[in-house]
Amino acid sequence: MSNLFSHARRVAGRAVAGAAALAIAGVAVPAAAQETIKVGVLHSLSGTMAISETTLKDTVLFMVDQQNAAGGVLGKKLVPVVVDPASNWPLFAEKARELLAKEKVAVVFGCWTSVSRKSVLPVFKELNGILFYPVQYEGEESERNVFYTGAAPNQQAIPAVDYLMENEGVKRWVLAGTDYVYPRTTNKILEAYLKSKGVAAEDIMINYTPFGHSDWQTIVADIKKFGSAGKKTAVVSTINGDANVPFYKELGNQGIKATDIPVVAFSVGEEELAGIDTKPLVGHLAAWNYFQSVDVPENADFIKKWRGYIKNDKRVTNDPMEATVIGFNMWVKAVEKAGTTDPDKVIPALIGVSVPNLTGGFSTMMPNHHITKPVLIGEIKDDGQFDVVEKTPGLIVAEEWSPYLEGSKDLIADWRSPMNCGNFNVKTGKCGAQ
Amino acid sequence: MSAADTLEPDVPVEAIAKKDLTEALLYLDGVTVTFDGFRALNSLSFTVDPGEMRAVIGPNGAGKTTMMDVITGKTRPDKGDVFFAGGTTDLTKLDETQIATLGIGRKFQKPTVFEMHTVIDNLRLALKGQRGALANIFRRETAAEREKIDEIFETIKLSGHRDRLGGALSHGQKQWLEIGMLLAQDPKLLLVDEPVAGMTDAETAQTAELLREINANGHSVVVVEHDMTFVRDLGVRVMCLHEGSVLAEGTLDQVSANERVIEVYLGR
Amino acid sequence: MSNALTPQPVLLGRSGLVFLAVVLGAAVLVPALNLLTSPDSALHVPTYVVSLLGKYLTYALLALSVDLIWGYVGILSLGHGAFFALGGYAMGMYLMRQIGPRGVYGDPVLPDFMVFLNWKELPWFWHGFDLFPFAALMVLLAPGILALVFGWFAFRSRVTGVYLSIITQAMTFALLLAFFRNDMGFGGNNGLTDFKDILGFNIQADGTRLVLFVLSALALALGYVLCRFLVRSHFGKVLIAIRDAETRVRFTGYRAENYKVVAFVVSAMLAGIAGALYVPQVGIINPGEFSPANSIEIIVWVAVGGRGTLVGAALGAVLVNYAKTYFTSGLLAPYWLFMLGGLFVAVTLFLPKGIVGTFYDWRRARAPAPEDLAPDDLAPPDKLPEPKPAE
Amino acid sequence: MISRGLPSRLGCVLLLALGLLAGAFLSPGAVMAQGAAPDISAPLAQLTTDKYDDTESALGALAVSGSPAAAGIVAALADGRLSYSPATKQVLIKTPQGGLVDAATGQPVAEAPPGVKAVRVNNRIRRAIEAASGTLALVNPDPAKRLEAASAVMRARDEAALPALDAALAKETDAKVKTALTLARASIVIGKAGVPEAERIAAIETVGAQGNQDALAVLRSVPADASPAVKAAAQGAIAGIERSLAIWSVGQNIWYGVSLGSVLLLAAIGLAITFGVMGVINMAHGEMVMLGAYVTFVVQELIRTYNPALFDLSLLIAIPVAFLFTGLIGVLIERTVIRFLYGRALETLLATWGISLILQQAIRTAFGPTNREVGAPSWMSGAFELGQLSITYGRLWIIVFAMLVFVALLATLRLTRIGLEMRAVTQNRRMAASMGIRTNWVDAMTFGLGSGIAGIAGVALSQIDNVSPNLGQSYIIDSFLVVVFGGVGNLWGTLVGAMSLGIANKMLEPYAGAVLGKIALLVIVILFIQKRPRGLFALKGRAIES
Repeated sequence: MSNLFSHARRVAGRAVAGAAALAIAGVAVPAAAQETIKVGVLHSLSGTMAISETTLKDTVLFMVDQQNAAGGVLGKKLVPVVVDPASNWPLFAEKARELLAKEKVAVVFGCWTSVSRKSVLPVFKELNGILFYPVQYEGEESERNVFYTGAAPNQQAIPAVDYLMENEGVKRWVLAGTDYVYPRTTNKILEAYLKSKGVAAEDIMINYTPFGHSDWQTIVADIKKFGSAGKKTAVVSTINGDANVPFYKELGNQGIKATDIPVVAFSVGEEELAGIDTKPLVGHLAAWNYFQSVDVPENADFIKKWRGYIKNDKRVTNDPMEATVIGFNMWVKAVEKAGTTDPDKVIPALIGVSVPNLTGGFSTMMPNHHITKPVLIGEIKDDGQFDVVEKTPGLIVAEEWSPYLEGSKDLIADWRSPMNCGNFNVKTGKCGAQ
Repeated sequence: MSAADTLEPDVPVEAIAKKDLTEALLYLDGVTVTFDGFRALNSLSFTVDPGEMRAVIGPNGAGKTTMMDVITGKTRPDKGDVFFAGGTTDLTKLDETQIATLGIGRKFQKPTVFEMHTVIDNLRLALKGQRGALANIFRRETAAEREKIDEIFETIKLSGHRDRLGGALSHGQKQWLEIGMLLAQDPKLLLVDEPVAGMTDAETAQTAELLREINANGHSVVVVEHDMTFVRDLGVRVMCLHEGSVLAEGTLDQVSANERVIEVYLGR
Repeated sequence: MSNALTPQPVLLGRSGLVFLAVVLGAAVLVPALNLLTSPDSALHVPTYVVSLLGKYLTYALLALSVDLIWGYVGILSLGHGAFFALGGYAMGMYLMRQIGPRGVYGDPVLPDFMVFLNWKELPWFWHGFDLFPFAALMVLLAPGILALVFGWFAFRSRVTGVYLSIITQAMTFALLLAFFRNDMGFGGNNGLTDFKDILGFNIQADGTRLVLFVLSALALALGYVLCRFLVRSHFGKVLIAIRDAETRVRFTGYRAENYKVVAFVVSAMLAGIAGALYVPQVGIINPGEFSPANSIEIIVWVAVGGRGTLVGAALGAVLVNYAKTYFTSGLLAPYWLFMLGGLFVAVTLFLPKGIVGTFYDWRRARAPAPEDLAPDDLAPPDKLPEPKPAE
Repeated sequence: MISRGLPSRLGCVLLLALGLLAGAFLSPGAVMAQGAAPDISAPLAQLTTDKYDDTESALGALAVSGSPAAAGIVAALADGRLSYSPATKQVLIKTPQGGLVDAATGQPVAEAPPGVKAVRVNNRIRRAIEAASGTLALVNPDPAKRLEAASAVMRARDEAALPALDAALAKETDAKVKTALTLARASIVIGKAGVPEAERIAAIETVGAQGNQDALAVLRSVPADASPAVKAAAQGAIAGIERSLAIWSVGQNIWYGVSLGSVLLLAAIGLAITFGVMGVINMAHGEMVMLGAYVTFVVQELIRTYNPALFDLSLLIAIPVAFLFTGLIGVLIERTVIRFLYGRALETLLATWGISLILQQAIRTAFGPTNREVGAPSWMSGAFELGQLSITYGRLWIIVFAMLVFVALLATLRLTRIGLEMRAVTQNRRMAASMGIRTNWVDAMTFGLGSGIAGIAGVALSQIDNVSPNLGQSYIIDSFLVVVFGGVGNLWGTLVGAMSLGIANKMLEPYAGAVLGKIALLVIVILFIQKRPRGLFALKGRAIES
């Protein structure tokens, strides 16, 4: 059977490769002629996550294009290998295995949801690959083979809550999220944080909804009711993906204005807003490490080149794209530093690498495999962009293990020698958290 | 709708002649069935004696098929009693499978055989015996069963078609196969719905012969049929249904001489 | 014995023997080629291909289980993925417990996802899963009992055809929502992952992968023999009779619902076994497996291969999944949904009996006595009788 | 702020109000011409620091400055027309006509200095602006504006507005506005320190009589150090409101249920034709809905490009376009695929599933995977109050629309020739054919009708959900459940099914939560089907058994 298979695969592969070579002769043939480095792209191009991940695939291709134009890496051209895990989590693992074992890529940029990352994690550990994960997430993880360029909760959620407390005088909190691990963890952290700031339990309302929840009437009415207790109320939204559009539409329809009950979201960026009429939403907030509207030359330059590459001068940019860009540049720099793409050399070389981010500063890869980031709070404008109303003065280092969670408050990660550990327990002094 | 809802406990069972109830194989009294306001059976009462063959005629919509549905448990009557085997069993409380196991076999108007099974498998499936699901996983055919099947093949004259698929048979052959399947069940009472529809004259005559033979072997038979020639061939007591109740009963000549029957059949 | 007079139908037809030879041959050949050839050899089967093939084989077993009830009883379950997922979860729970103190938080008992959500103790339904025999039992019982309860209610109430399909879909959808809930204690959306050991063997070791592959092949072979035995038995004849004329079966004195329940439970258990073998090979079980779309895809595999043929179901599962693997990589990635969609349309229009069913037709057409072939390889009629919607 | 004397405060506010009025009608130059203006250079300087705290205090200072220019500046800030030059510390107002005016001098500025930046506004500043301009608008000649201002003041509950309120109350002649002003005044009084007990209790009664959620919020703001009598009065009023709100909340849940039900009805009703009447398990039904939503998007884009004035009519225009487009696609699918599969319902499932994948990917290729924005016309935005129910226009129109579609479909099937032929063909194809009905044509039309209806459902759903390639997938299971629950082949069953599922869902949700509520509902439907295997409205009859 396998004989037959591999044969069929070879034959079909040759046919397809031939056709492809003809089709894009300009790129494929010369690239194959010299030595190359393969770069894996593991983002869903179909299924429910395509909505978010397709842009990141394009971003990686854009970066590869730029890098090749600048002479490649170590004098070799980069060749992207794109696979479609189709929003199917086991398929993520299969495709990761294919990229590492069959295609032998030097690095993989990919994943969006936590579950897809969890799914590929064992594969990267087993086959010693490098994964750059570009999305804000719940933390509680630090792995040797993964580099997290999105925000940990303390690089997004906590500064946002601080902003609302200080600037808007919010005393009462609705923590609304989609029922999965990122909102659950973030809300656990926020709940502990708010309580540590003296917020009473009855002033916190926590609500979870399923993925793709589309009928928000009851919950928005509940929020309205919760907000009528005579204290300034805000909603902290970890609502994910598709559910946001109906949620914001309902907010707008029920007349909840940002001046009454502001909503601060951690998963709503420029791409998501592109699908909504934002006029009723002006003033609602989002916390990210990047906004398209950030007015610095690096960003303007990036947007211009990106739009040129994608041939669409309206295409928006967003935070996970910036994280992808940072990750890509860090990898390039680390490879140049190590002089090889061998993961065992590149992984240690990545620590301490510092590259410009798109908000006018530098981000550095820390020993916990997370990067330093500024935190920006933006208010939604009527053109679907964000008005940056607050930016942390300095860079914030990620707390991969939250001090506000019972299980992880004693853990730290440091992938430098001699510790070399992602979950070192400072109490027991042992790696492996025991 | 459960049987308990529709069964009226107040029906004075005592009022019914004891003789009828205890001696009849099948006993229907005051059976009424309504569909969306349409009364398919209207207080239908009659009895079938053990060993009797009875023909039922009547125009379309007279309630013949509904009557069979009620007897075989497919349709629950709104009211009325249906008893079997000398009043020992209330059929309105049983479902199709229980009634079939009691010994009432039914042939449908449209011949219904298992089209993807061979003729012999059709008979094997119908053969009286183990019906439990788990037990049938390891069931093996016995010599007695094989003999019985051979016997039925003789009766229905399909020996040459043993290994053909049921669906490959001609219309008439299917009718016979279905009768053969009834025989395999060895029922006390056979309900046969329009067995000769679509048959040639020769086949019709053969079918009449077949039914008489079955009856002679001690099975009671109720035949619903339009074909008067066939009914005459059977030479049995005839019951004419109209608008859900018995219009006339007697020999075919008596019934066909009945003015109301003539009116019903010809008057419209 | 009666067998001496007229032979009982053979247990395995010609295609069955070929099928078993291929599956068992692969069980020997693939590991041999993996271990004995050098990685540069053209014959070498890399380990990741072994895992991939192992995954296909579990899908094939799943397809077989669907074919048993769809092809032979006419029950179109749009929720069979639920049984597969339950078997997978039972195995996943065992594997989670095997992690022991090696989780990131080092809790000796609680899985990581419970630790960071501040769970203090193991929920009651997690007890016992540290023992493999118990977990193995649950692989059978969890899907089996769900199928028994669901089937018992549905078949006794004579929910058939489209109605049944829709409520099976509702069932798996309800389970999907339930398992997504973090409060259920099954890890929510992230599911169960990052497994370390199975029965003391490192789950990522090449040897373990080979053994799992061989086990999947054996399970498929045994599953095939079991299904084949069932559909050839008197029990199986009743099943087919139910598929073609359920009312007739009832009037013949069989409790059709009991037959359906038994077939449904057996099928669910087979699906559960497939799920249990699938999880260690792909390394994750997540509520996504309950999604109705997954269940519909299983139906498609069976249809492509040819329903009511068993062999076809397995073949369809492997072919469609191979196509999926192939087309989701490289240049064709953006277009693979067009191909998959086009395949379904083409198969229903041009190969209504699927690949194997069409092959049987072709062979039958060449045979001198057409009817004589029928009993050996039962292909379903062109159209299955279905209850018409009320008018 | 409170320390300021009443009379001077009143004067300031009135002046400011006049100024604002003037600013609205006269050019800034004219305002300036009135002469001797107080010095506002300090607050203007604060506006150039780019700090919210400064902006807020500048706003406060401007409001009490008595400067006639202040009003123009506040209005400009509200409209986002205020900017400053970090270099020259000059504050500039952009006039609605597009010119530039120096805020300090009122003189037109020919050319903006380099590096000019907008004065930034966030929620806090917006609230401050709202409170100030609310106070100022209390003397607006238009009663409607005054009513709006009164409620703005009530929401802001700024004690500083009290004198202005009193003054406005004294002059107010319009009864409705007067009530609103009284209420606004009472709302402020309740939370204000040092109010006599009797006055506070009277205020509590006034607010309590309101009986709504806003009143609750106000009543809960009674200061902690209030006298026991005041607290008791507040508690009593709160309890009373909560009781009445509890009753209203039942009504609210029913309304939400009907609203959800009408969405389900819209999603399912096309399926009631293709699945219920024709027996085709159309898994691509959701994609027809999705196509309808994309048609709406395209129509809106065209209108935005070529004739923005028609925007409010865009949905009305999209309805027939979506119907025809998806109907045509439906006919195409029927002619090329479905017609070969009649009588093989379960196989139509496979083919249409394939079609749905193709359609999804086609849209993804053509429009990209991200959401597309479909705007709401003005008549679908906002909400109104009915008793304590807040009814949003969007939902209301969707309910009305669903009912209209239902009635139109019912009428089509009952009253038109094609409807008669459809019923004839589905009941007895051969008989219909022998009577000269072109069954092929009727099949195509029926499928087209079902698809077209799905398309116009998409027009409505584009208003409340994502317009993305995945839109259809989220409705397909619910749609099938509705049709099966209601009874296949019965439009009334679909109506009742959709409404009962919608209402049951919304009644369960407050107790069980969104997820468990949905699970409970699925289980209920599964159990219900056991009880009635043919759905709610199955026709009884002598089933013709074969």
